[in-house]
Amino acid sequence: MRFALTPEEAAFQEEVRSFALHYIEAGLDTEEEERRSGRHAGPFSPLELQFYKDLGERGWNSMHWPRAYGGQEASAGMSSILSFELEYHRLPQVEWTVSTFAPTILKNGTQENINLWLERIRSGEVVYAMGYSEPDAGTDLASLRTSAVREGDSYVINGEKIWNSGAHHATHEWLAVRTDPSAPKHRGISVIIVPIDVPGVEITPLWTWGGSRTNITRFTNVIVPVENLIGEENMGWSYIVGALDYERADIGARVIGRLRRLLDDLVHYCRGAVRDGRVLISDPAVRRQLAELEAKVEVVTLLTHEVCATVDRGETPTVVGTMQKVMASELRTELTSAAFELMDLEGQLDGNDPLSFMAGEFEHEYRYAPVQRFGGGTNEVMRDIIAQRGLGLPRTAR
Amino acid sequence: MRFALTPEEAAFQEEVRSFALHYIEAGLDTEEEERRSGRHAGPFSPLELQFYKDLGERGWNSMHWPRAYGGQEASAGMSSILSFELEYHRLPQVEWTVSTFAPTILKNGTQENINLWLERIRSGEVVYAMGYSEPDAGTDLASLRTSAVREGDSYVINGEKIWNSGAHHATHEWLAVRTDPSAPKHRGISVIIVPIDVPGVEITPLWTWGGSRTNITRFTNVIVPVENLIGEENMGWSYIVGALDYERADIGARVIGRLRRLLDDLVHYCRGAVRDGRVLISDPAVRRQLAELEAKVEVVTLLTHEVCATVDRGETPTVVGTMQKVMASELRTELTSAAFELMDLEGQLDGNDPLSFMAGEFEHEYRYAPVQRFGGGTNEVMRDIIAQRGLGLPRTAR
Amino acid sequence: MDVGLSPEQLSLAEASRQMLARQWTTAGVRAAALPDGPGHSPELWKQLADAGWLRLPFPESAGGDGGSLIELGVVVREVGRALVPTTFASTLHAALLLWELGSVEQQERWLRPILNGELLATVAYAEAAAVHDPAAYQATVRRLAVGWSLSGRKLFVENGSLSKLILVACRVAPDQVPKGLGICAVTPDDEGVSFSRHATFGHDLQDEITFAEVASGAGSLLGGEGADVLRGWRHVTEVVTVLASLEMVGGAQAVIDRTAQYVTGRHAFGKPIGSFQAVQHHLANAAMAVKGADLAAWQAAWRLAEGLSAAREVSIAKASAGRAYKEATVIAHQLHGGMGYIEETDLHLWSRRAIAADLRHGSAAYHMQRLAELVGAL
Amino acid sequence: MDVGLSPEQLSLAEASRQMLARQWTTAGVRAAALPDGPGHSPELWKQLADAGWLRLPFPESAGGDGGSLIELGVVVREVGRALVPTTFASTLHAALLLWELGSVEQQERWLRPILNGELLATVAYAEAAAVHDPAAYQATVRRLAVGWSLSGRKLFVENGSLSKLILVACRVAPDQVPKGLGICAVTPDDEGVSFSRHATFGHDLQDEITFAEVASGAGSLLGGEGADVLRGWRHVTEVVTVLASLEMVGGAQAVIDRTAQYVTGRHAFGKPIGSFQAVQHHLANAAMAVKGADLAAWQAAWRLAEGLSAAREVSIAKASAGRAYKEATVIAHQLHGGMGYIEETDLHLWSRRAIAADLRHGSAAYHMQRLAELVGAL
Repeated sequence: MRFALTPEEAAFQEEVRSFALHYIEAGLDTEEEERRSGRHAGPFSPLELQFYKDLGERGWNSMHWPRAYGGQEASAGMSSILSFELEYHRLPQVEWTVSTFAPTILKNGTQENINLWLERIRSGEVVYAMGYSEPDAGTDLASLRTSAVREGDSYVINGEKIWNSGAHHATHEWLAVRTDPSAPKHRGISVIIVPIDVPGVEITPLWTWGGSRTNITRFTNVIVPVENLIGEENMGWSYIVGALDYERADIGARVIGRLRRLLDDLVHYCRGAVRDGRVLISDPAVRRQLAELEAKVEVVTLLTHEVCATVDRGETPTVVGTMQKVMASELRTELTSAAFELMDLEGQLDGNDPLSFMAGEFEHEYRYAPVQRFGGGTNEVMRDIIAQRGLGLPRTAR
Repeated sequence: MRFALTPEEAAFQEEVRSFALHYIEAGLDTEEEERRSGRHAGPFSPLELQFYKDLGERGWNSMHWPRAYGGQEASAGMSSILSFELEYHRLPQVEWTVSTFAPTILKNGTQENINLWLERIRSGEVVYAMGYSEPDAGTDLASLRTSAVREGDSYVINGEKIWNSGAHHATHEWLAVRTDPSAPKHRGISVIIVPIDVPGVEITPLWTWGGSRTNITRFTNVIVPVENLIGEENMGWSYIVGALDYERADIGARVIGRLRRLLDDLVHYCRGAVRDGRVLISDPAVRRQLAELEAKVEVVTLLTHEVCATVDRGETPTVVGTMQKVMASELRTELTSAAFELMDLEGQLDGNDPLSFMAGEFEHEYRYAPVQRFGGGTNEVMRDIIAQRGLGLPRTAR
Repeated sequence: MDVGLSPEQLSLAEASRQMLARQWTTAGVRAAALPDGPGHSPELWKQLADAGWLRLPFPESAGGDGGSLIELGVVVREVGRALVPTTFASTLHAALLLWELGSVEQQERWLRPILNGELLATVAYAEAAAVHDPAAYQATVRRLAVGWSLSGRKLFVENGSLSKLILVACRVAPDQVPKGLGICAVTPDDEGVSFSRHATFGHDLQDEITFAEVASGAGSLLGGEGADVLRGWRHVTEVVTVLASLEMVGGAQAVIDRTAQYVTGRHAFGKPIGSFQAVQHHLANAAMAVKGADLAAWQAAWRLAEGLSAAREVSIAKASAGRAYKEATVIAHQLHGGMGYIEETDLHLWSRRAIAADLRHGSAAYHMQRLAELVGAL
Repeated sequence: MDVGLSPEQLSLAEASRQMLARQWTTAGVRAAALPDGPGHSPELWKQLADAGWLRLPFPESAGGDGGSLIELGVVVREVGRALVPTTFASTLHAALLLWELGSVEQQERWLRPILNGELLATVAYAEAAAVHDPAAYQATVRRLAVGWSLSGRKLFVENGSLSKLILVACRVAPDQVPKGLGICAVTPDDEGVSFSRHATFGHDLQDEITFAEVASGAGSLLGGEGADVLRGWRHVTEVVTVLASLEMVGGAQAVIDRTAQYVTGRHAFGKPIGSFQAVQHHLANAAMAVKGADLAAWQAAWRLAEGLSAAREVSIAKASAGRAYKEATVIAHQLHGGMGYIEETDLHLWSRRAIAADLRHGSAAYHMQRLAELVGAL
């Protein structure tokens, strides 16, 4: 037991912090905020490109990969330090393709898959957009209907994906398709890589309340070679679910980085702001509210450490990872909602207002929070999972 | 619209308060607390008997009955004043037989039923125990299995009832039985009156965590005359559900009387108690907690007024009554739980301790609170009802 | 005791709702909303004025319709349901202040045109370091040889740059009479008045206004000789706080109604998602909160209409409404999932308003603190 | 960073749990519980002493086993799960104080027999108007020609009348040295000590004790020359607060486990009630709260074991545990319905303990206030 960083971890944290401060001085945090808030959605700036290149050169984008494939076999604990610090300092994150899809290929893919994709992912040549959700499937992801029909050495793909967020930046789709329509719904799904630029792929932007762009992507008679199948045919559901478990540590650390930063900023605000003749933090009710948030952020942080520890023991953090997801996502709404109240009328200023605190980070975060609660599995289904997998209750009656 | 008592209501409230103060001076509140806490469970004392007699002579036990049957046709608003004040002053309440079962007979019973029972109820000669719940039915009350088989001019009854609280004081059972085993579960139920003292009725005491006595009552080949059937055969479910709606106003007012009293007492405590050099109420966090409770008690009080208004408009307060039940019962746990924390170590003293505040009313109430949340329909089913009846959502998938 | 609206009031509610359903769709809400819209709809404004909504609570002698605060509340709840622009609320605030503190001349000059729908007006009070406590306002008015001179900076003035009359809460310079709080009427065209538009979460129009030695005429300060301006200010603040509560209740109910409809139609796992118990309980919780807030708001409105003290009831109403509206929108987003998160769907129009409305006239947290002081002081 | 127990610690937990499952059923809990029971079980006490549980965290030189606070915590969590009588906690509290502040002679005289299971001990601190702040204690010790004289009244002394050693936190009379807080050892047989038993919600033994000029020997005041008694007292308070948190986590987990089992077996509407989403979500919420409290408690324990500052972590741990245990029992009652409400079923044994444990060493509300002061002071 050790509720503190090891010397090695502490040294790495210091290194990441220096790295982060360097890019903050260069203004990358501002660029990133502009991008996340939706005020900017163009191609990468020179500074962004330099940042990603720098990440790659340090091996930080693939630090949890096996050494054999150019990684550092870093623990989830180490890799979560990177995610936490980048998020805390409002910098861009390691791309999902490297953090989540590549490990899935390594775990479930064929040797041919690995040869074909891995190095191109590491170099940044290949970036996948996640193609899971469909307009009519919603929470019931496994009822997806996009079809891939084998014809000779190719698959012919037809269907429509929604929430296809990276599509306008990505080179390929990491596409969940139905390859066996006659099998039970979880058993007929495969993952196939589809280049974005092949004929029949049509991307339509979709703007969210959170300010960010996502897409609807339609596939009409899209033909891809059979070698683009990941792993085995009809085994896709287990890869999808497995990837979800895998990414819990990194995503958890990111969310905690954000929550901790928001709370630190909120406390900072309350120390400085004067209302009706009184510094906010001198009000016991304000301090009490901050304390409630402090305790909750701390507890979710501890759960994130447990997720990392579970991964590093070689176990799947299904239950604790699910708990972390539920608590962190609901805390995100709670914290930002509390910020509005603490800031009173000032709380409503958005990032476009020169008087806004921290470029309107709380109001933006509040708008971003809903997707945290229903995305990646709604919190309702997550609670079903905690009860069934964690406590052994029977399947939900539906 | 009038969010205040009418002059007539105010006068009645004054009358009830004088009445209540008279019995408090005589010590009836102490006797009642002993009884509710389970420290005393014997037969009625002279003072208790006098109180019930007094209630009857004033017509207050049947004030909502039709004038034709000796009532005063009082509004739900008037009758709720009585319930509220009696509860606020910690006095016994009007018996359920008079407040709930008698109106059900008047509404659903035959003229023969009315002739047979009503005057005997009003005089106190007949007191029913409510025989609904069964050990294996639980929340699904309608799956009850106690059977009544017609044989000539009699019913032969077999089965077992639990939570048969009044059985050791009552003269009769108000018994829900299955008269048509082949019908869908809601359609084969009848209500039959069974004298407690006939052969085949066996009462076994059951003590609850709340301190009160309830009973398991077994019926073995119990024979009662057909005239003891209330209303029509197999229509019992609608009478049971209807009675539930009917009693919402009175029960609601009782619960509010108790909640208001508890909160007033808690505020009183916080004004007097000193801890670590400080009067409790001088602590802003204490005041804030009391304010949260104040707002909640107020809102539930308003809902109770709406229940009365709905009844007095001749409508069934299903949705608002259900909301009132859910909110009031959960507030009961919340308020008493807050009281423990505010009182610190003193909070744990029970009514047997001479140092306890108000004879341990908070700790006793905390123990009594669970049955409020699951009794009379669990709050989970209640929320289903609000969603389905109030918002038009489809039936719950089970 | 009678907590319900009368049949006439219920009819007024129904008629108002139907009128807004015809005249004010979410397309209108979007068109009026900032940053691209004007924050106002002259066409809708005319409809509301013609329907007499602004006149409702004022006596006929002042050009009003002689109704009560309850009738006004009935209409305001529908205003909240339909997301009518905040010009209605800000103009009403000014009108109520004029009625409470204005002289006959001031009422003739400003109140009458407001009630006829000819004048948009607003009230400026919040500053960078003072929101709720008039004693903390720094903006100051000084007596000139003729009239007054106003200097200071006000923030979050609702529809400031749209309004032709701005009532500014300020301090009367300490050496001058009347003492204490002053309410000074200025127009946007007066010299020394400059505007800077805020960018707000509610996408409503709010301005920062700087007053640089703004000269206003002799009759520009509200309140005659010996008027208790602070008391009048507080009373009107209570009234608009209750109206804000009713507006929020209307909005929250709209969110619940839309969401109930959505979950009944949307299917997952082969069933309407509205049949899942977790979904039902979410909505039941929201419905309970809104029902409670509705009753609390009517109680406060009734007490104010009857001239009774209502500090406690107003704070319970506003805190309950603020929480209920936020809770309803948060739950609605959860149940709509992605289908409430796309910009082109409408749910977030209410979600934005819920936050803005909670912050107007004191958030739930502020009012709970106020209630705490009352509980402590009893 | 490694938030988990070691394999050895996990084995210790498992072994402790199994031993208690054999030795300490709910029949034992009922038999020991007040008002009819003695509040203690000598048989169980012997088992625990033989297993070395009291010796765990103390160095071998003092008669201990040389383990750490973590191993002690592992055992205490099982103590909480099985509802072991509070004599374990109160004796441990006294032992930790003796270790922290006792002289070698005092440790030989009192600590060693405690560790061998030969002496029940307790600590008296709370008074009618003072609980958490030692500066507010009124009980006072004065120097006599030989030894000390103690006067005052203490409430809520856990197992006071069962213990053969009572360590009393009091003020040293102002004109005497050492100044400030004193910890005075008395025995129940000393002249002037009188007991009055409380009737408590937890059905545990707590006494009101009056000390009327109780004379104790020269060596009865803990802490040698120049010892920082207040600092030592506070440190031990933090340690026992964390142990109380772990005890609560164990109890809460037992409640969740029982309830999960119950709802899986109980049927309604033709299905196990554990298949209803509302039931699943209730239990999931309780499980999350308990998991969080568990981690928070271990973090605080680890920091104390490492000699690091832990005020913040201790308060987060105790507040989280207090809320989680209460939440678990409230939810459990809801899901058990009548079957958890009958006196002869066992659930309420934990429900009683949950409240008692929340109040011991500061309720969740108290610790959240403490955290608020820390957040404000940073």
